[in-house]
Amino acid sequence: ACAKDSGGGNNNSSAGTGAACEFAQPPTAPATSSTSAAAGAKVDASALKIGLAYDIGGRGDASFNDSAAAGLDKAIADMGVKKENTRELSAAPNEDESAKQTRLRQLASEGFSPIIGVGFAYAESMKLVAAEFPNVKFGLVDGSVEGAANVTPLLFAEQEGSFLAGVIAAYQSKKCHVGFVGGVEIPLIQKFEAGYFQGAQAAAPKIKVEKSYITPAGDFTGFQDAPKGLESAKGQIEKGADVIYQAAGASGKGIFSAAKQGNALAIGVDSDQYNQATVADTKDVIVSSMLKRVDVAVYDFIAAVAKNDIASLPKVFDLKVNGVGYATSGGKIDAKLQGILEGYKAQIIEGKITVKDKP
Amino acid sequence: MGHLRGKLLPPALAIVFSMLLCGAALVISGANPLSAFGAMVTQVGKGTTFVDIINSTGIYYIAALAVAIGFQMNLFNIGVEGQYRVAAVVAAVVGGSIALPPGIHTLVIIIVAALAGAAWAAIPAILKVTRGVNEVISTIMMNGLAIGLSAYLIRRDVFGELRGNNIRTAEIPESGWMPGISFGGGGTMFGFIFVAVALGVGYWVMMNRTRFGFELRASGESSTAASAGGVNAKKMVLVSMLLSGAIAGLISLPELLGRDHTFSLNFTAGIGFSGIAIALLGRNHPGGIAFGALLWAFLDKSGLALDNVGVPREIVTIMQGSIVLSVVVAYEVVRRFELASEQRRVGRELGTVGGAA
Amino acid sequence: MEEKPHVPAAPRKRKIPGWAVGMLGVAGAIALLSITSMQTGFPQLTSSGTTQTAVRLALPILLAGLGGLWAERAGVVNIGLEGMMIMGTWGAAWAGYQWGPWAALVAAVVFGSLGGLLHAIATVTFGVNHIVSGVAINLLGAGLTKYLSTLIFLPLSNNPRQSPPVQPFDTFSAAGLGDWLGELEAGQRLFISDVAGILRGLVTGVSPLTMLAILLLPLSYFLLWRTRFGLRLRSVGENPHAADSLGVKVYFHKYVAVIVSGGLAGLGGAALVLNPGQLSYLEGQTGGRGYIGLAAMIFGNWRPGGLLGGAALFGYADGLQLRSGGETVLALVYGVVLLLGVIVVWQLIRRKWFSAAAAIVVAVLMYLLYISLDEIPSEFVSYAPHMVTLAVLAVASQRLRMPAADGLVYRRG
Amino acid sequence: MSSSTSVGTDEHPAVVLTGITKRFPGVVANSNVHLTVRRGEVHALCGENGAGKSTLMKILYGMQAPDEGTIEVNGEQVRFRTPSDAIKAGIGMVHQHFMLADNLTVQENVVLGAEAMHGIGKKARARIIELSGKTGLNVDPGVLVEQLGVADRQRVEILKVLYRGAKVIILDEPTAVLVPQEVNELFETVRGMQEQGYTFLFISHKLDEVRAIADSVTVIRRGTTVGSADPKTVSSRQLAEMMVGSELPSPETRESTVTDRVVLDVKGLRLMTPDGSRPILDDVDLVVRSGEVVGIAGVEGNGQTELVEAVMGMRKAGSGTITLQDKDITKLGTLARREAGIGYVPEDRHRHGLLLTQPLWYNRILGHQTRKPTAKGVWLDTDGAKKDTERIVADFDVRTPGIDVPAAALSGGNQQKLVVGRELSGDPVLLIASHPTRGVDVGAQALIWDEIKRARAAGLAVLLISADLDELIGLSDTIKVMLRGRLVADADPNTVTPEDLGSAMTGAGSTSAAVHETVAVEEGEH
Ligand SMILES: Nc1ncnc2c1ncn2[C@@H]1O[C@H](COP(=O)(O)OP(=O)(O)OP(=O)(O)O)[C@@H](O)[C@H]1O
Ligand SMILES: Nc1ncnc2c1ncn2[C@@H]1O[C@H](COP(=O)(O)OP(=O)(O)OP(=O)(O)O)[C@@H](O)[C@H]1O
Ligand SMILES: [Mg+2]
Ligand SMILES: [Mg+2]
Repeated sequence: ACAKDSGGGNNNSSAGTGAACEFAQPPTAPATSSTSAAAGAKVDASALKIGLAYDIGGRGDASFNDSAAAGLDKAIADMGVKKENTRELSAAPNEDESAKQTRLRQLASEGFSPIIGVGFAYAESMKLVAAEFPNVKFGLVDGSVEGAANVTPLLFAEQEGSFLAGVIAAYQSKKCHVGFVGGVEIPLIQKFEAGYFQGAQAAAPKIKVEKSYITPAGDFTGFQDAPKGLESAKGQIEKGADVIYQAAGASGKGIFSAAKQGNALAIGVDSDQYNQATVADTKDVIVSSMLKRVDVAVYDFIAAVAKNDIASLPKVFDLKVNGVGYATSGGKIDAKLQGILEGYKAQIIEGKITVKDKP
Repeated sequence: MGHLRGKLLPPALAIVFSMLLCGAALVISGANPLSAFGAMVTQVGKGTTFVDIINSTGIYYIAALAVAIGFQMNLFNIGVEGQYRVAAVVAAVVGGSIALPPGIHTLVIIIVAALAGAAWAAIPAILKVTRGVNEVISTIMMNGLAIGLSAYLIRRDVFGELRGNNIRTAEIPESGWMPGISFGGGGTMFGFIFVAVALGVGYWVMMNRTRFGFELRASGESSTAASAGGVNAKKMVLVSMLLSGAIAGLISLPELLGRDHTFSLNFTAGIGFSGIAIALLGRNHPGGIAFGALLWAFLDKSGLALDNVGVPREIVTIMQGSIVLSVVVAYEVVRRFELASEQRRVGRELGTVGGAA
Repeated sequence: MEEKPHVPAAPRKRKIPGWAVGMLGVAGAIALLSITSMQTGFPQLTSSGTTQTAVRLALPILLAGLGGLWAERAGVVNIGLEGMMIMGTWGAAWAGYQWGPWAALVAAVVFGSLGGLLHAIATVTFGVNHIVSGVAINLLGAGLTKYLSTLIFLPLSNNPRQSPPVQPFDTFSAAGLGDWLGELEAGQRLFISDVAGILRGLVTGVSPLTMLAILLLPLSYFLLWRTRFGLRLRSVGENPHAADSLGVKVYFHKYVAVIVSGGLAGLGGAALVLNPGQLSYLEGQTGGRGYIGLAAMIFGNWRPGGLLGGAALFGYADGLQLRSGGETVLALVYGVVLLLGVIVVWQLIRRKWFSAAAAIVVAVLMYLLYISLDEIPSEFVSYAPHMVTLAVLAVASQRLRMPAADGLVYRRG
Repeated sequence: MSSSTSVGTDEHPAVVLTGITKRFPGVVANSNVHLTVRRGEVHALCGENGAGKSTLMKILYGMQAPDEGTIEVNGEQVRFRTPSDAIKAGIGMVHQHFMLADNLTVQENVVLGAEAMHGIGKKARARIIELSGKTGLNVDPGVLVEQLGVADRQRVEILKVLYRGAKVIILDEPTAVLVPQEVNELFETVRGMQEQGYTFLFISHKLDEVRAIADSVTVIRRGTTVGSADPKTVSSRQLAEMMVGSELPSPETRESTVTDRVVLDVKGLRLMTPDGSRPILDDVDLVVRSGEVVGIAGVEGNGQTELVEAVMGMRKAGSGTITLQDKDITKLGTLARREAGIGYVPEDRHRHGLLLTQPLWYNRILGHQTRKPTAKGVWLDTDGAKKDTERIVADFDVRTPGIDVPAAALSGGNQQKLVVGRELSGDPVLLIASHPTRGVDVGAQALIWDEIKRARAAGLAVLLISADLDELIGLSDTIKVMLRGRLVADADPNTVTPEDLGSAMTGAGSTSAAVHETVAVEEGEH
């Protein structure tokens, strides 16, 4: 009696039992949502030579490097930046500080300004190189450099977006049991975890939340091991979780397929993963994605440099400036849930809820 | 003269061969190999690249020495990778938490690093000596555990502190640093490079001039003959593994003492594996290793220039792989060639008149 | 440890045949896990889900290890498995996105074999040190696939590090049997439920690749130990001079072995690409599994049955920690205490007082660890497979015997 | 020299080698060698170490290609590219060094390469058991070769050749590891097969054996055939002189130099097998005095190797004490024992004596790495080592192009001289010599014996293990017989014959007055 398994998961009846959550009283939604950050007059940035130094993976990683690339592409399209006046370099696995320094130095000495380092890994090298080139404008995604006037930090409030992901998860869960899978247990990813936990618990105080990381800090293979992501998510589904939020880079693919096989749902990260080609086969389980708008930050930074108005940039790209948010593609977030989410969002923006950035 | 030719010709042949190979790959992909190689060569003079190459050479040199000590007695220490990681984090934690006068502070950090590396190597060594556990397996496993340990030690509730999105150990105070030689815009050469050179000299002297080196080589060549000659095989396994681990412990110190002053998520991994390739490339000889390390460092650092001319940087890895392979093949080809010519020479000289040596 | 197929032991004279020892070992391991899972209250230790995970995670390791077995039985050390595996992942993805999973398998084997061929040319024809060549092939495998990906995958997937998606295999389950076993498993009865859980994991969601790999193991055993070709191949790894003196084509057999080795490692790469969670090439996806495969092979004493044990142990521990996290791994510590208890009794019977005392000390330490912790720090949980492997090696007696001429360069005459 | 006489006769010789030349780097191993072997004869090949005998045979067996010259088998000119070609032509070879895979079974070793004949399964097994009788091999074909002693290994080698149905059988020093009884058994096998039409090429350094078994003898010197002899008429001495090309020194008369100063005193030494099931050494008591050579006779595998290794500290004794010159050395390691004055000539020079790829002077340091003249404290004294190596090369007549060549480049006999020279340096008080002249030619043999005697006269105590009973009887002042881990009998070297000793060694008991049993020998399962 050997049968072919059909596409959907019939082979994994989720073990745990549970009923839908008892929800806390959600805040009421405000009348209007906040405005977009990048509004205003058309900026001309055609004079700029823009350099991007990506982290490992570079353009095309379907993750935050790609998001940064999208910001640059938009700048080329909207602000008249010339393609030939841009250069993109990316880091290699296991390279040392001096390679990063050389990369930034190369860009700086060839007259690129602004230069954007994508990823906190550039913090130390940018500190050094920025001091050597005081007239060059640097932007640093996910990191900051103390005391360097020409380095603009482009930081995000991932925890705030993740808070909303937690609320979504709680409302989507049929068993009041959700999970979080992180790629590598580093502070950056822990911010996602912290916000998610807080959000889920805010929405449903009795909710059960699983968490796991694929690898510990230092072993960055956790961001590119989809098979392990799959197993990790399956474990959570077996324990009863039915909505999984992932912050695991290229391993996320495995988490989506685990959700698909286990009749669970998933929440994507960084970009709107429902529309992402690499995970198209599992898009039906993606209820939403926590958006981290690196593209917006990069675009705004370029605009600010062009206008010579860096001070106008937000200190942190948070919910207020739409630096983080959630995606609604796929139509799984109905108007009611959207209203609830906007309510929480307003409270965070107003400061009535402060979201922790550490678990 | 023939002696020297036998030593220098093969690497030269190998480099030429690898360049041809990579050149062909570049041509196929539509790039211009000449501009690619040109960019790599001119990169040496740019910015801090030259000094970076020297610094990197020193680091690779130490790593390859650590590997070579094991190799000398047929111990395959794949664990250098884990040993230097553990040593780096322990040295950073200790260095950042003590206050001592300059010099002494640095020395203490160096000693701690060596001890930590040796301690991590001691586990597979003891398992091998007492339980006969194959060191290839145990060191592979220890490499994994080393990442776990370092991740644990830099947890915020252990010894770590948060720096933006990074996490790191407390910064080592300036008294623990090792000053380098500054070339202004050309960068700063790590002071630890001199230690690396001293290690190389020490390695040569030890291998060729001391009883310990003799026993090490004898064990590597024939463990049975060595034990009949009074060499205690177990002791040699233990000592050479500890020594290898101690030297491995120093790998990260040039960066730790000369630049980073802390252990963070930006830790440079993978040097231990490069060390294996370089030790083999240099045939476990201190001079050969220096050459291999320099070549490796040059390819690494100058390879960064390839991005600027639109050539995939992966060509560097291909070149490293093909150089390792073609160097050894070239040695073999040259050896066979010389053997054949020697045979012809003997044949001519002795003719058919018998003369067994 | 997982179920072992019927793999006979060496044609050595022993009272109990090797396969029986293997079955006993498996039964013992299941009994141990079963008691542990009851005592600690973690059914995950023997659940069908854990078993399935273990199978999926062990598969690439098993195939890489089998590759290592072929090469080393012919006397060629293959540290280049990782590189050949990487070549296999690239080949599988390249053929897989165009022509489907079976083509992926074929291409993976071909690409892996190319790595093997290079290793054979270097080590056999040119007499290069086996480790040098292996290290070089690891570099070349990584470099070449990155380079090729930039050339070929980038235009398709917009990502130089990833291929377009690959069609998966259909998986198969023994439906009726699985349901029955599922009922048994849910019953939570000592041993029966555990065995049922493990069996159910083994018959559920099996992909053709898994079946192929499981077949390859006895097939390799048969070829290497029961045919004249295998005898010749092994003789080359034991004493090439003797083989040569009897007219065995030493170089030919080494070539075949190393090429097959590369093909198997490549197949291991395909297993990663075709994993249901992955379904594409991704740079760095092998993550050192080639080395782990090598370790599993040494762990298994250069024999297929032992290799299966090593790969299963690693896959099991990895699956357990990934699925169930720190508490269950702690439960394993409890299992180790039980195991040590058995060893103590055994050593006392054999009047090995010192070993017994040592085992008692370790057992007490482990027990203290078990009761004092709620959960192992997550940083170490990830490396549970590594710790388990080390622990088993430290406890097990080391009668490892590698082929006598393994790693030695053979020159005729 | 036998010329090609076959022309015109109806029967071709079995093998004719014409003008064979083979060069190795630095040496011409064979130069213009001619050899004719008639069908059905036992043809012996004699020559010094390194004369080129093995090389010539390897050429005939297709393992090495000659640089010049031709091979004819049964009147047809052949060209062997591999041993398979030679095997097909009906030639088989038993090599000087075992060509066996230890980790494979006897059966696997035998059928390897000849699987086409009877497969690798039951049929092959039956055939092996059938042939085993011929060689006197008495083990199950499923046993791993590593579990066999040297004599059985030798039998497996012959079995391999028989299994392939070879008609011309090359035996390269087959008797070097056998005791007289075994040699006799082997010779009976050879004679029986000879009658059935087999042809043998036989190499040995034991010239008595050559005269006993051979129908004709060819002598090789420095790679060329220097002549042939009739074994019926030639004396061993004449043969030896043909081989070395000059007169041999006459043997000196024996005079006892034994003193009553005890150098080595072993008491109650016991050693168990690794699994602890049975003793390898059982209550061994042994005394060696200054100026005395104590010989241990015994069939291989009765504990001689273990005794030596226990005295050297390479194995841990289970119980008992070992005293060297009143100093208890039971707990010391090998190096400390060497420093205390023990020299050690191991039975297997390749495994235990030399670092084969290292130069000769580097080998001089081995075992002396803490002592003058090769070391000063923790430092090596390379100049001292080189100088002293030059001395050994000169004193012991080591034939080598220089002291910088790797040890592997020397022929076996010359390697042995180097080892003996090294072990006699540094004024040892005790020399443990295991088979010191195994496979060494007569010239080198005489030299090694002389050196041992000279050192003995200067007060050296010697523990001698040898399978060569003539050597044992000739050198020893006292002989002890070892059987199943025990010293079971004493023999008087002045009166005992090799045959008596041989039967005592096999436990058959001896009627000779020259052998006194010291321990009652129970009839075991041997
Ligand atoms: N493979 C080889 N490479 C180089 N030289 C060799 C090789 N084999 C033999 N020789 C040299 O050729 C010479 C003849 O060697 P061969 O083994 O034929 O001598 P032999 O007569 O068998 O000596 P013995 O009595 O010691 O066995 C020796 O000098 C030896 O060193
Ligand atoms: N120059 C060399 N290079 C490599 N191998 C060599 C060289 N010379 C000799 N050999 C090897 O070492 C062996 C030693 O030579 P040879 O045959 O003369 O002595 P043996 O047979 O080992 O010793 P014995 O005659 O004492 O039994 C040769 O058979 C050959 O395989
Ligand atoms: Mg010979
Ligand atoms: Mg010889």
